[in-house]
Amino acid sequence: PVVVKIGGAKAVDPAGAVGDVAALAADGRSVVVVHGGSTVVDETIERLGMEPEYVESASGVTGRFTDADAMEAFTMAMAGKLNTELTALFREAGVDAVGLSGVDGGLLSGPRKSAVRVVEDGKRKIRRGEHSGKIESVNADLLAGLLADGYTPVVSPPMEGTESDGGVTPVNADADRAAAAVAGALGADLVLLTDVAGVYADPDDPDTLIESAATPADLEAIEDAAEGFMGKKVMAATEALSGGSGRVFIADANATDPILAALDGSGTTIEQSAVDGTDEDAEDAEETEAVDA
Amino acid sequence: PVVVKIGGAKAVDPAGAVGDVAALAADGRSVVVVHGGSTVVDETIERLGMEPEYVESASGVTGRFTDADAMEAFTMAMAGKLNTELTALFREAGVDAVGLSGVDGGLLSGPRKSAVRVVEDGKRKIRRGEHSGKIESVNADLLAGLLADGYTPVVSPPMEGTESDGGVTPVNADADRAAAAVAGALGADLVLLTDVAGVYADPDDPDTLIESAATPADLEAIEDAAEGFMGKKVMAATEALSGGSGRVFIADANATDPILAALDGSGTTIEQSAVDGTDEDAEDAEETEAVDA
Amino acid sequence: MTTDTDPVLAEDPITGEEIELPADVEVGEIIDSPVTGTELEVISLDPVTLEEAPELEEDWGE
Amino acid sequence: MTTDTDPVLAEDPITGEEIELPADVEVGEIIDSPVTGTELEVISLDPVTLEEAPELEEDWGE
Repeated sequence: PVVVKIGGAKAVDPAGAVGDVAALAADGRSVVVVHGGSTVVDETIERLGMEPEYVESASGVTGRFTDADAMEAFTMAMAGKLNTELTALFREAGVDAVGLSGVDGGLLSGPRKSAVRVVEDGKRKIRRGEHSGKIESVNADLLAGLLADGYTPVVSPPMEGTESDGGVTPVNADADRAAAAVAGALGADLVLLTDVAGVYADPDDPDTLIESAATPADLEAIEDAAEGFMGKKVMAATEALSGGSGRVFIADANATDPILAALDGSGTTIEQSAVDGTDEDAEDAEETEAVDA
Repeated sequence: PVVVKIGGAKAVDPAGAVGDVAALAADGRSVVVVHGGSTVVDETIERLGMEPEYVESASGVTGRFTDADAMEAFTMAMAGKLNTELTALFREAGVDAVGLSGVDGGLLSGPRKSAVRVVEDGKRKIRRGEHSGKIESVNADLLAGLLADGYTPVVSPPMEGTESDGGVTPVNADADRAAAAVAGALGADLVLLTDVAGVYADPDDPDTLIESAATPADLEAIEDAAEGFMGKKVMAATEALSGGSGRVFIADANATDPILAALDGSGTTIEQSAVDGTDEDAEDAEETEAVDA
Repeated sequence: MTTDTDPVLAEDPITGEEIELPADVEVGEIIDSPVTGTELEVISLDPVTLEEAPELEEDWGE
Repeated sequence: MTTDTDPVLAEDPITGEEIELPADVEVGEIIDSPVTGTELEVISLDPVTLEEAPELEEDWGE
């Protein structure tokens, strides 16, 4: 199977992606779609009369602070609006899509993190009441069963957050890392569609597109080149490969036939060998992930 | 399997139902849960700064007019908030729940109705831009596959609305009738939990609870006795039985162990024989359904 | 110059005859054709257009 | 009568010694224990309570 991560940006217009998934499915290639949608979450929070809250983490990354109200809005926007509308869009294109959030069947599960370290006005703080989590398990059997029956799962956060007291509650999770976890668990190739053609050695120079990475050294070059948003994509790629994915494609969501083009190597392709043979396991790989502010 | 319809009223507090489903699942009895949630839909519409719109139909029934904005809010509240939170609640109780809306895998599908006949200030009118539909097909295989793998599907509207031009869009559908369609398709017993103990010959006299109906004549008595809200339940029961369900229980959601009690006959039980042998097919049965204003 | 009280005239889409609509007619209103008795839907008022009203089953949702 | 500028005193949960907190200390703030250097979290200011700050990996969502 192949896992395809599409954006969830303003008015998800994945027309290109929908057509490609329909083509792949028609070719008998099983596909799992994973989508995000942070802009639609922000809009929903605002439409509900609240303010989206972003905080800066100790390492300089800006992330959403998801309190209980934001989490409710998140679930409405992501699992409700976006997942359902996208599933209908795929079905309209003849793809037998089944929408699932990470809560369904414990598809994406892990411990809830109810506290985060932030920096506010120069002060280091711990903010409590956070609703996010770390994906530690994927229900690959649920996906395999649906794929075997000819369905195309359309997956999105929230994930299933487990509390220390045995509680279960929907929590926020990054869609790129969710796609990586799914690709790893299925041993599937991963296509990460984004709004640029791939990873550039020098983001300001279009001629420096890095076409592929096959060795740990190549990967490191990519990690150094990837800034901010792209850094998150590269981190997800590394997690997918370390988790068992064979190959990760980072490519342009706005190209014609974006998924087919990506699979043809139009963007940046990172091979399993880029993480193989490294003695660092996935965790270390993550720590070396210096994400530049 | 057994299909259980629980309410979706204010802060769905189906504690009793969750425990019962866990007990049934532990006993190896496969269960499909169907839920509604019109009050939460109204709240969501209001929180989004809009007004829920209800209109009166030609036959005097009051129903929601679901325009595009209301449909978006409906999907957020039902498929997003309620379905996800309820699935998490079941999972917390040890039930391997998988949340699905009727769009997923075309679970509940049928033609969209984009116009409705209403009466406004005494004038008969046609209101266009409606998003509701009539469930004409149930993907029983999807449910059977999940049940066979030990999952408990938690199903809710919206349904998959098909447009004349081949379009597919999520549309509103009544949760009682959705549960009836699922029970019919699976040939399963149906438990309709509601806020009274069952159908009363005289709703004002608690001693007139109708315990069971086994003949068309019994059913007719029930149909005559059922007013307004209960009329809708009885209509759903008839549809379930005509669709292939063996038995329908209408019982009190607030009893202790409401589902187990219902299966034990605590409320009103309607047997398959109440619709068997009648020469009217399902449609006629619907027309004789005079729902009193 | 048409005043408010002037009757609204429309063409019966089935018989082609001219029908007088109530002055307070609204878009979406159902009018019974005086000639054939068929239910007609006021599709628009500018220009005034009538069409046969569709049969519609009641399928209320949540 | 404590004035705004009075130092806020708290007990180091690990060593039990008294620590002076900055006047503008806030709930949730992380304070480095002057004695052990351990990171301490200001759990509350009324009464003033400190606890060892938890290790927290960064797992941002959408």
